[in-house]
Amino acid sequence: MDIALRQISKSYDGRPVLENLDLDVAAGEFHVLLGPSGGGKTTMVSVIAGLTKADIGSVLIGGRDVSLLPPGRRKVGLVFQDYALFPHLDVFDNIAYGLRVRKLREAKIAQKLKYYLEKTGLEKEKHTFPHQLSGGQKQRVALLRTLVTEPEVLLLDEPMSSLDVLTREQISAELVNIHRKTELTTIYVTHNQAEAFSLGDRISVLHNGKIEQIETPEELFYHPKTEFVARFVGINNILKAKVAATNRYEAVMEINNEGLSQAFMLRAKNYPVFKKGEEINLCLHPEKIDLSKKNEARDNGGNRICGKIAERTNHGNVFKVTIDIGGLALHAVIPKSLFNFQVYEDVWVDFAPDALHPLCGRRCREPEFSRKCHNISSPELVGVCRTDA
Amino acid sequence: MDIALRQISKSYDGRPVLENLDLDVAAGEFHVLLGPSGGGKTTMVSVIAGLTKADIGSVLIGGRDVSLLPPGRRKVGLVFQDYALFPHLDVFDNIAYGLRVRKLREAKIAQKLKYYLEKTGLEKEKHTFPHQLSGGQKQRVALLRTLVTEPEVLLLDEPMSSLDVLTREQISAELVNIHRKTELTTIYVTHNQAEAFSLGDRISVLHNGKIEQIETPEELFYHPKTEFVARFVGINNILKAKVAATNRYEAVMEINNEGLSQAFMLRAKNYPVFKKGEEINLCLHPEKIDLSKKNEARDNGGNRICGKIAERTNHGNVFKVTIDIGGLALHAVIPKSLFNFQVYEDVWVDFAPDALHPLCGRRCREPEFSRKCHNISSPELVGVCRTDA
Amino acid sequence: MRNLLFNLMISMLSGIFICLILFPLFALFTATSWSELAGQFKSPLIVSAIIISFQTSLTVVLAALVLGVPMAYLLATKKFPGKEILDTLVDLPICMPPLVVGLALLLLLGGESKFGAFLSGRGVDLIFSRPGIIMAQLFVAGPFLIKSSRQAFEAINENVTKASSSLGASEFHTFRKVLLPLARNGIYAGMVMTWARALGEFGATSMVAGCIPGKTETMTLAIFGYAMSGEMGSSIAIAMLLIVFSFTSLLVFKSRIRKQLPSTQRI
Amino acid sequence: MRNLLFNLMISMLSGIFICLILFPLFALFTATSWSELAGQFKSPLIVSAIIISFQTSLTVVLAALVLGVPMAYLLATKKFPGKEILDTLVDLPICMPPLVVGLALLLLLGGESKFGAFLSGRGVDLIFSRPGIIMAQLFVAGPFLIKSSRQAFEAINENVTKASSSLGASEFHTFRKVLLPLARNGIYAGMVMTWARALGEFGATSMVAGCIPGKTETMTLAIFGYAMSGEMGSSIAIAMLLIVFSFTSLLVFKSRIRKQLPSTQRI
Repeated sequence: MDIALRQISKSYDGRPVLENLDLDVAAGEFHVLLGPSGGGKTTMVSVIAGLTKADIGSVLIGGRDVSLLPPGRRKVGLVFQDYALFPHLDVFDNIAYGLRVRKLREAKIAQKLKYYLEKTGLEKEKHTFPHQLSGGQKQRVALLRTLVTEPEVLLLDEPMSSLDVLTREQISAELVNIHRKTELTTIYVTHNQAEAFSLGDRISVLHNGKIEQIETPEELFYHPKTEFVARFVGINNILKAKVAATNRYEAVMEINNEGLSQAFMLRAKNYPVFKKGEEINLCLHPEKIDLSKKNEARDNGGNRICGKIAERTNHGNVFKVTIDIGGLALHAVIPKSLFNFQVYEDVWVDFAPDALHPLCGRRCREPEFSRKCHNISSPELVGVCRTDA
Repeated sequence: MDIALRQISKSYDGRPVLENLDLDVAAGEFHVLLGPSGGGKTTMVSVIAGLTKADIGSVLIGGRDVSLLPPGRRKVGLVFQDYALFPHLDVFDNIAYGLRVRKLREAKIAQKLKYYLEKTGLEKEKHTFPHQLSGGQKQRVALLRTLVTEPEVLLLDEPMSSLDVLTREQISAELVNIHRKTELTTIYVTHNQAEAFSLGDRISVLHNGKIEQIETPEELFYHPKTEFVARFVGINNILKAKVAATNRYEAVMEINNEGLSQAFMLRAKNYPVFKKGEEINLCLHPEKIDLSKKNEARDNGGNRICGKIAERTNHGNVFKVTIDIGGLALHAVIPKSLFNFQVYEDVWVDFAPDALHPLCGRRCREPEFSRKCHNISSPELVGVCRTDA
Repeated sequence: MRNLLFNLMISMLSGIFICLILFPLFALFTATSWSELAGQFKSPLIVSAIIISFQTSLTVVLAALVLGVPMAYLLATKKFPGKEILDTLVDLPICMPPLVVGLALLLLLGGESKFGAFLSGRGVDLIFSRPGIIMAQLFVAGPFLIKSSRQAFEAINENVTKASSSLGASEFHTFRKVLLPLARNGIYAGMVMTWARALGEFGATSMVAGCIPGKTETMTLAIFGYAMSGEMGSSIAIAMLLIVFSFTSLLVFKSRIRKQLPSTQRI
Repeated sequence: MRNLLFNLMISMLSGIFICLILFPLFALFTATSWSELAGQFKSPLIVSAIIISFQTSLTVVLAALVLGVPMAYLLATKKFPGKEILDTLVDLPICMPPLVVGLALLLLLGGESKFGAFLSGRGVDLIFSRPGIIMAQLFVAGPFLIKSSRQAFEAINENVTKASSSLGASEFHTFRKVLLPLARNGIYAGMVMTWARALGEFGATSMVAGCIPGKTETMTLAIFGYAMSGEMGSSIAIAMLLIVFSFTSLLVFKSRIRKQLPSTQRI
């Protein structure tokens, strides 16, 4: 069943938590709602489940307006962040709860649960109580308790935030499996961008009660639309730029971040909407930066600026490197095998013009006709923007 | 000041939390204590700070046994996970607390705090109360409150666990800076391996009250000693092996994990301690695995086995791929640019013999003489272990 | 040294208070011999006082249960206009001197008031009768049950209630199958407190009961009566029985509270 | 439909209890006219009862503060053998019928006991005197202050205390600069409760006071005395004054409790 939110707003004590939210989740989609804590994610899920009434707006499930239905009649399954298992009931009774509410015969319930308990490996635990279970087991019981009632829509509110890394990977794989088999429309809430990228068919980024971007993980990662989204997915290089010149393929940008001792020029891909003199924010993926030794003459036809390595931290098989470009701190992620520099060494910083992504929403989408012309560097602009000072 | 723990044990209600702990932290070291929740990390820090009495064992700071000193006389600064700011005091009074206890004159305190507050950008907040501060600001106040008392040792108990990703990076950079300037011996507690790798000079892994490994981040990441450490740092390929044959450089291992339909052979680097018939666990870094199309004939002289891609999940610029090797799930991390396969496609799985790391502690350290002979594949063993079935 | 001094000071001051509690209890327990004590319980008047006390106090517990648990549920889970006022009203009896409660009931039900005259004209005499005692004790002791049950309801993780309703349960079903079982220990503790308070109630009861031996004289009234008329032996006997009850109920209450903690702190 | 029925049921049962509280109060407030009421407060005996009540109850609050806060600190922060017993002992007066407390004090301090005779031989008469009343009220009302202060101490984040000691503060310094300020609202609330309880105390006081008008007759004793002798006007006047006090203290208590919550939930 598809889910649609239309103009949902909700305030608590006059403080707006959700503002004019619109969202469409297709039937069978695994949709991730990503955002920092306190951004309104739980309220949004609660509104869909019917546990919180929106001030205005409506919720449609399968095209039917359910805004006025009580939670139990919306066919929405909800798994809570803290699992919310019934502490006085054992695993069997917890899972059977929703079926007993529906007045199923006990024989039918026993038969149904036997199948599910065996499949999830909870057979042995069926007479244990929630406080005796591990985090992963609680999670499984909470999920099963909802799934046996055969909801049409599944809402998962930060289901893995209190699990350790190892259990997290397991549960994550189980969720993917369940989704693949049942094809339940799922909304998964998280503040963890890694989870969002690995699970979501599409991701909505919720910030201060507003959805800043709805996109596939791929698009979100490489084409964030706002500064917040860029930073939240880990692109911490935000450049304040002004369009200095354009031609068909490229635009020359004057970079003028606060703290920069001297403005410098960079070449970026041109978009039809760029106007000369316009101010724009660019983001630069730390992975798209190459470093080379100052004494190596190399020209890849892209942007080349000089900087000094300010800091280097260890992250598994990569280094995160901070490079000082005349007062601007640029962050790069460099595989350990390619890093043969010293801290405080002067280096060349290289990146292609299309590594710079403008943060200006949908209007900066690459137009159809230019999709294939990456990495074409136009010689006519070269003189303008080299800053190999 | 260096810190030494000698044979520390501690139980709560008969349940051992720390067992026979020994730890040496050098003066000026940034030491990370890494482990899952409930592993005894907080208790260990508490014992060093003197807030918890160990059942047996002693704590030495700068060579002096402080086991019997009260917390205030150990010159240990402790930053709590929940910050533990004094809720009834404003920022200034919170930071001044330790100085007032030491009966410094108010004029001196004001002068000292002015310097610190300006440096940390908390000047504007000096008359606000803790509940009005953001998480990052609370963290800074808690840190400053401890630092102004000029401790000889700094203990940080999960200082960033309640901060969001963006603030975390900031605070992390500030911590590194502070440590660089003051050269304070620091013990940093965390359950987050990424933090541990980026911050630590050395890392201790604490599990069920015991230290499983103390090592530099580099060593810990590439040479875990136990299965727990391997899994905890993200190496989720653990192979149960039996030594089938050895020569000077290499050992042939028979892999026999549970669930495997048929045992198969792999070549690994030989260590002098390997005996034929010995059972051993091997771990295989997911990043050290290459995939290639089944129809491409390629031979890199290493291990090559065939498998089927079972699953692929999206993680920023890499895919995590699960490959089914006759019932054994092997995990690989493949850069997106190198991944041109379909799920359920048959592929070749390639990795070098020295990508397999034995989990048998210090005795499996590579001996001096063989340090330089990576990637040498001995032809005499080739016939034994190819399993290109 | 300073820590030692501080701890000594703290212990000393606490000790004085403990003495204040222990000395009178000691005096009470040594005032009479065990055999003399046993003999007292043969007096039919004393036995009837015990029976009346139990009848009234147990009825009070039952009434408090039926009327108080719904009130506790209302206060713990609902939002409605005037909730603040209702909340204060329910707490008022805990702060109000019981004697004043008794006086108010006397004025309401006595023959001189219109309501009292109306009732008495229809043959219903609430004053100087057991129903009057029950009303007085319910007024004074009922709020303890409400308070304890309410805290128990409030301690239940809100998401558990939400989970129940999102699984399709009606409000009544959730109340019966989730909230009542989880609040059980709190409700029991409240019942014990209410019972102990009703059993030991004196101020309100003394006003409306009229001390008719064998009819409305409860244990506390009997203690007062015997003490005032100098029959200390009887007075002490009943008092010691009351202490045994109140001490037992305190222990039950404490063990319930302790049992309750893990169950509410469980996920 | 079922939800509606359930809610109706709940509201109805709650309503009955509210009526039980409201009707007697209404009867009390309409029993006399305001002018008649004002006239009552000209009687010197009534004025003296008010003064005696205030003297004794305020002394009780002071004594409870000095003796109770250390006890609360002890119970909230320390572990020691026998803590369980101490804890039960402190709660006992809350469950014990006040009348029994009065009887016990009477037996301890009365002329017939050895301790009483010893004191009286030295010219110290605690029975039928204000010090006796104070002891009785302290016994009954003191535990409320201990309970409230203790909860306030326990609500303080343990790490805050640990932070203070790791910053070098002595236990006394931590108590004075961190624990007392943070528990302040809880201690105030306890003081108000203790005061209200002491002011309205009747059972214990009636045993040890001896009702000597102008010397030991407190407000509650006066209410009882006047009501028993049929002087309802005087009785009602004092009762209404008591209600005003207890209602005020309840409101103060509630607002303190509410204020306290954010301060302890702050990090």
